[in-house]
Amino acid sequence: MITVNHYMLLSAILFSIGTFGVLTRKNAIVIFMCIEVMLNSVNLTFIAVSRHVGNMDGQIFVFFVMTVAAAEAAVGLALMIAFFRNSDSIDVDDFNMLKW
Amino acid sequence: MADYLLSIMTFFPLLGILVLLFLPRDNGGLLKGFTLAVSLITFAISLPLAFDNVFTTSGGMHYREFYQWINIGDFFQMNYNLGVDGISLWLVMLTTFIVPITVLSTWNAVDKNIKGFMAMLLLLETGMLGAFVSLDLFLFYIFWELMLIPMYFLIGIWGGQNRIYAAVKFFIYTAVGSLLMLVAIIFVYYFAVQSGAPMNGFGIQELYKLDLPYNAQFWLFLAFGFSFAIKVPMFPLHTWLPDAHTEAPTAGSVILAAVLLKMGTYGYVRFAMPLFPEALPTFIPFLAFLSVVGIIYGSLVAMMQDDIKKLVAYSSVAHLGFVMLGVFSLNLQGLAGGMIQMINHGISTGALFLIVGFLYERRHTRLITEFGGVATKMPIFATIFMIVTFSSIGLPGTNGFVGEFLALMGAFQSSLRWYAVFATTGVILAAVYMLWVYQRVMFGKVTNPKNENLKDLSVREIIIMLPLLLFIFWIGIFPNTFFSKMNPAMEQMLIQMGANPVAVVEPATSETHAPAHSATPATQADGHK
Amino acid sequence: MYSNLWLIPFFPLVGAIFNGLFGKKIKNEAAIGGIATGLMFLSFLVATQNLFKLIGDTEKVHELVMASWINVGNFQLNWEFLLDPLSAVMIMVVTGVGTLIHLYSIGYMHGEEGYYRFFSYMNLFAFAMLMLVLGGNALVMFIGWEGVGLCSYLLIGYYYEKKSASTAANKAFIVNRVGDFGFLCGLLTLFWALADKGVWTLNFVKIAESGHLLESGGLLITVVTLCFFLGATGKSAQIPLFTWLPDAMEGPTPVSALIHAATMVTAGVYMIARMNGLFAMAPATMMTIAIVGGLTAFFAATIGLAQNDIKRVLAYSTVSQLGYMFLAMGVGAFSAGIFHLMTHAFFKACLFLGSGSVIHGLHHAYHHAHLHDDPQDMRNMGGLRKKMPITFITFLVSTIAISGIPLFSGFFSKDEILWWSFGSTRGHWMLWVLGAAAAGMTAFYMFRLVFMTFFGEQKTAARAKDHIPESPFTITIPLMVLGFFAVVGGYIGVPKILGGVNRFDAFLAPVFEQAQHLNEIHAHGTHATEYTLMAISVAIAIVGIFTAWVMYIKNPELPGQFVAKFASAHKVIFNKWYIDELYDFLFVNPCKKIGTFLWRGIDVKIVDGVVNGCAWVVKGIGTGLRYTQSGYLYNYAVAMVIGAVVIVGYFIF
Amino acid sequence: MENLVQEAIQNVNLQAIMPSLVLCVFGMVLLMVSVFSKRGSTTHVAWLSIVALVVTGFVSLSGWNNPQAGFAGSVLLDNFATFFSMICLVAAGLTILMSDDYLRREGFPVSEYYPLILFTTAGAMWMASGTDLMTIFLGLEVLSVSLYVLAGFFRTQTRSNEAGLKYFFLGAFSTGFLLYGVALLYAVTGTTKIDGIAAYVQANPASAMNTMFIAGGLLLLVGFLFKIAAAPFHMWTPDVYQGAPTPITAFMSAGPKAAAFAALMRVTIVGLEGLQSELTALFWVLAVLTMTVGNFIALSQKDLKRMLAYSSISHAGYAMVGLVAWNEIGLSAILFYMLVYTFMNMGAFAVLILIGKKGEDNLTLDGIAGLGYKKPILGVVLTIFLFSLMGLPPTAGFIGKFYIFSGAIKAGYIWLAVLGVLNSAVSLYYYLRVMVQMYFKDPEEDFSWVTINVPTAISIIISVVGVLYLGIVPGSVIQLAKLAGF
Repeated sequence: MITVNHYMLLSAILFSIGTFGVLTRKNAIVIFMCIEVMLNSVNLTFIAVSRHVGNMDGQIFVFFVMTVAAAEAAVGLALMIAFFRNSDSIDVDDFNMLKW
Repeated sequence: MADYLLSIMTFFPLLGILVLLFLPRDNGGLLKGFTLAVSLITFAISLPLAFDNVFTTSGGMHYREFYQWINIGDFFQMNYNLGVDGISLWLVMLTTFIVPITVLSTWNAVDKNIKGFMAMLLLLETGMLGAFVSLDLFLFYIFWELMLIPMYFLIGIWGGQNRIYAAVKFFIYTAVGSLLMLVAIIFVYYFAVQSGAPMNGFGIQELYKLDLPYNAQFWLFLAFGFSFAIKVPMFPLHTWLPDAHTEAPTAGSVILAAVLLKMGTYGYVRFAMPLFPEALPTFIPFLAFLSVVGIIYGSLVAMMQDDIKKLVAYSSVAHLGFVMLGVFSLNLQGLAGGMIQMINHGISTGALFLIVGFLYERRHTRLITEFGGVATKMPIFATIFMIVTFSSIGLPGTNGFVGEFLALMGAFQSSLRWYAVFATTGVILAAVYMLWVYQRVMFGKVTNPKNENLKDLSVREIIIMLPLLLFIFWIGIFPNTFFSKMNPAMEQMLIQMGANPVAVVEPATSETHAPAHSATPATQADGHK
Repeated sequence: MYSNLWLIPFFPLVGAIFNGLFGKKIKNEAAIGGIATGLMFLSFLVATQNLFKLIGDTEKVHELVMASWINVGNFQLNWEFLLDPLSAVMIMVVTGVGTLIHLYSIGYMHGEEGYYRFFSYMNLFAFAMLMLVLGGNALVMFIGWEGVGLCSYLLIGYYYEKKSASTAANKAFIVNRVGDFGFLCGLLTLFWALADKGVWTLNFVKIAESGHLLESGGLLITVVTLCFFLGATGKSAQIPLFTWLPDAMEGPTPVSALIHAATMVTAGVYMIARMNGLFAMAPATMMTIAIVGGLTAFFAATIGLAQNDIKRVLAYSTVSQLGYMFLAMGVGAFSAGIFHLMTHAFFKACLFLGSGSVIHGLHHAYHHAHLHDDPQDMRNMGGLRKKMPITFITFLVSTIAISGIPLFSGFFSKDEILWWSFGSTRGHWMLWVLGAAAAGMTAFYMFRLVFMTFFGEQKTAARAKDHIPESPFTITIPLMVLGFFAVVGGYIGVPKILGGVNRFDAFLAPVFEQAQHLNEIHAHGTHATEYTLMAISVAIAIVGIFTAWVMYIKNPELPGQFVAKFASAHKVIFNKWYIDELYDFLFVNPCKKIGTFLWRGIDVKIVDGVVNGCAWVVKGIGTGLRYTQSGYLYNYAVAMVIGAVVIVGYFIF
Repeated sequence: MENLVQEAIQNVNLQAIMPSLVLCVFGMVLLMVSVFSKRGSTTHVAWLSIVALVVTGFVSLSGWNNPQAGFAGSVLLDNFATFFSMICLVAAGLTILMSDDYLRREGFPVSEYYPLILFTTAGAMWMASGTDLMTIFLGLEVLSVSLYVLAGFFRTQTRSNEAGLKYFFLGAFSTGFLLYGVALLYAVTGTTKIDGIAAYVQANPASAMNTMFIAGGLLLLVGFLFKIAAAPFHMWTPDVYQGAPTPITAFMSAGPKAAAFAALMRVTIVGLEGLQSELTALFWVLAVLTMTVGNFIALSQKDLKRMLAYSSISHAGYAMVGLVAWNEIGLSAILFYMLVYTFMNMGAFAVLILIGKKGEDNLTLDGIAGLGYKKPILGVVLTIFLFSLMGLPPTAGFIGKFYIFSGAIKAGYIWLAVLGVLNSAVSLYYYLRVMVQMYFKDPEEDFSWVTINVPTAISIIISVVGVLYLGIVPGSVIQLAKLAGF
């Protein structure tokens, strides 16, 4: 029997994977995808819980999250392209002009 | 006029700045003259205070001004609460008196950005006066911090070689203390609020009546005391002083020595001690010890200085040790000695800094070894320097003696007797370092060819010094002019500090030389003619 | 009735201020000197008038309150004067000798740069000294006390271009300050002790009245009086604070005569006499004073034996004589001490002025011959009696007086002191031995001085020796007047045992009697003892003179052999027992070292080091933290994750 | 079903979102205007944006003392929201005023810039008035996404790109945490409404001890702490502030930060009241850490923008002291402090904008040597802002600090106050260093490129007046803050 706890666990694992990815990957696009994984793990939680407690708030929330993620994707990719135009790289090691 | 006298006096210099800003920046004479006029008018405004006999009969606050300023119900309430009593009276007078002198002293010394300099001086005057007449802790704090800013610029812009270090050190050092005091101020306030005591904003007169538990008093006294000790400065918190003094322009040094340092001692008398009387006995031995160390240490270090200004700076540490010792003896004589010594130090050390300034203007050096035999070239200067030197040493008949003697007398009558014995050695050491430097600078033959063409004091410079000399003797010979107005306030203050203003016991018989006094301030006050 | 008392110090003050402010403009020496001397003389007249009034008065203690000075609570202090027999004697000495020395200075200081300055200081000194002796309370006295110190400083450093002069001035003032430290401590302790008993006063009369409130012989009174005595040793150049006085001879000779012989240095004696009531109550202190006085008399005399500088010999002689006065105070012979103070003022002033006259003459001669020999070195003198007859006679008379030869003033006063030191209830025979030995040595070195200076062959450089003139009359008149008093000044105090009535003693009795009576101080012993002692002391003096004659007239090579034989002893004595070096080693150098250490070591390195160290540490931490900000995205993310994990983890577990 | 829709429509109450609505409409219109404007002419858009802000300001005033709830209780336009809205509007206004000339100087006269600021502001206002985590999240994202663009606005400059990207990645990353926190809270309480959460905890006190609840609450806070730049979530701040266009840096330090504080306060004080003891301990540590990190690192900075970034971190730390106090004084003090900080910090940035050359490479400590002599008025003004940042009377900064620490001391957090003031003592050093350069060093350059333009001057004047007014007669505004607080 798959309970809500399983969903929660799954989403926690997904969230951790996303986080781990953000910390370890160097390619900006991959990092961005990791963040998407994190967001979607949250979505999973919302839906499971929503189903579990029986109200719609969680599902509505998921819509918002998805919308926002889309908007972020647009902005983020645009920023990456701008950066790529200037420095021919989307390696986060090259985002290192500003420091200290 | 009398109703708003303190406000007018305090903010008149600020008004002067507003006008000053619109004067042409290239016309140095006009700027200086205008500032002089402003400071003189401020002095004139303050003069009625000095002649008001109400201080001789009543130790309370006079010339009160009270307006609500910030009133946020149960949050906090600050008032514009001014007043002056016998304790602050002479410090106010000293301030208004010394500022015109410093303005005059800048006549040839300052040629860079005169407008800014004058504005800073006037701003400083407002800050100092405000701090002395504030009866609201919050208001006091504002003026207290306000003084830092102009002084910082005076040192930093118009100072000597190492001015930046000195200015920043001065600023941060003093600010550390005052910020801690701010915490303590806030704490006292909320404590009072919670205890349900009648309050009048941060008004100290109401806070005096507060009955704080010992534990709180202990920490609060520590915070206030620390802040004021930095300003005094007491050993070992004094190291900002030599730097600040050495680097500051003459006018800055004079004001710093004459008035700013008094903020610390005044703070003890007005705030730290009467607000936390129960903690006072715990700290007195410690503070008295530091005062005495300051006296001896300051003197010994002063002795070995090769820079005259530094020497005078360290001598300040010693002089203020006497002030503190007197104040901590918690009796009328000691307090009176401390208070008058504050004025004395303002006059004498102020004069010494002016003197160093005269030398510096002529030779652009302050190293003792550069001089020698100056007396032959500058006889008037030599005479004035001599008088000031002996005033600083505390020769009887000059102001320094009255202060030191009373401070020591107070200490001898209190539990600080043994401290006082050690403090008295300061009398010897003062003579050593002052006379030694005088000898090395003034006496002997002119060995340095650069000293051959030294000009004696100009008329302006003599005019600067004359009022100071006048008060050196006046306080030495007729100190009662000052004491008569201080006594009632000091008696009240001592009662507030939990001490009996009558130091030892009642006179045994009325036949004794001194007129009989009872302990109550009312009858004591009547005793003064 | 005595309301013009204030005029006595007032006149010299006027002179000081006048000459100080306008003297430079006047330029006329006669006017400057005349004003100063004239005002001193006026002061002398007023003093005389008051003295006679007092003699005729049955009430002997008079106070004059001028104004209030310091009023703080119970502490009420006035500007007040006190005239009693003691201060009357003192004002007579000060104004009388003072006037003469002023007169003397008119001629002596002729042509000096800063002539006006000199007279201004001298008048100021007279003012301060008169405040000292007339002061009605301890603080007014202290004004004078420090005031004379100031003037002494100014006058010793009169030739301020000379390094040795300004150094000596500093030394004088600072050593005096050490004494003043004692004075202040004593004063403050006394005030506290009396206030504790309910008497808030520093007034001398009141102190005398309330002295009985304190425990006689108790610790407190002993401490108080010892402190005062420390003050006295400073001002009166006693062991251990005597080293400044010989150096003070850097000042012009009239200064040495007035300040460092006749008046200021006796202030300590006066002060003890003034507070005799308190001192009498403290036997331990009295004993200390007597011993210190005796030792000072003795040791200073030994140093005097070997000095070659004419003024230095006199200086050590002064120290020695002051020792006598302290000896007198210590054994309770107050009036004898004051008596000696007075006679000493006459003959020592005369001696100094005489030496000044000699120096003046030699200086003149050297100047004429363009020589740079030292006009104060006795080895350059000799045979001057013919060149300067008046100087010689007055000098000789005074020398006899100081040597204690009967019929001269010094004999009466010195002998009374010696008698008391033996016979007093507070005396001891060893004190007498010290005194008598010192008397012998005094006679020796004083006559050595006379013989070396005025007798024998003239050792002055040949070119100069014919140009030594006798001094002008402004110099010789004071010499003659003082010489006269050196002879007759003793006759107002001829002891009863010699058939006199000792008017002096009787006059001063109201001041001292009570204390002596209360504390059972009196000299006892048979007349036979007294006669015997007198004879012995005279004999010792004569032996001293004779030895001097043998060594410096009869057999002039003897001193050289003597010195050669006792080279090391001579060296010690010649170098003043190395006291200066000892003090340098014990106090001056350590002070400088400590000062330097406190400054360079403690202040800069530790105290300021902590301050700067704090700043340095804060900045260091900041710089360190700064490098956490690596600029790499994933590092920032790691920080966030760690932060979140730690926060969540902490609160969950 | 019918009823539910009816109810929902009744619950809408557009008045509750009217201010942000107005602003968004204006923003879209202006976006259109800028699309059809001639390239390079931006001034009219700027002024129209100002008009938009003023109109919005008047609209949002309608909520003062007249709380408007809407959207089934997920939006509440109350005094609190209004006060924060005003702060954001002021910040946005000042930003726009100082931007026009700057954009031209830097070669990016692109008028889309202004609508973006308006959207950001709208998002900020949303955050301030949101009472549902959903609304707050939406507001946060509207704000963030616009800000990502603004931070990377100078698309040809690598520095600006880098700032935008760093902000974007870390912002999105923190959003993940925030969302996960919301999800966990939702899992425990079954609601995302703030008062719903509070009610649930009240009904089930044991749930406050629930691991998931605590974890959820804390993760939620991480998102806000990131926005207010509290340590250890502060690390983006210096880089982004340094790289972003200067007016945007100024704006970020004031408007969005204030909004984040608003949301943080609403969430913690109302929603997570059950965790009060844990949260005060947390904020205590974080406040000290934040101000210490900010101040200490600022000591060794040479670049002025970066220095002000660290300073802004430390100021966030001071403001958090109010949260620790968790009493009326402390909380209302945060409102006041945010307003004060808006004036003083934006004023300082405005001066920096004026004295910067193209590319702003001269905005370093050495670059402003002798400024006080060459440009005395700018020098004085910058000095006033710096004194206010230091917290010296008679400037607003002092009153702000006093107010904040009053709250802490009244609540008994003496040591926190002590650490706070010691921190401000440390901060004196780097602010003073600026003044040292301005006044104690001789000018090396003549600053001839500095020209005063009217809008920036207006923004500076407004800031100075604000700083002095709030410093000398702060009473009325403190009253307002008090009314706006909880």
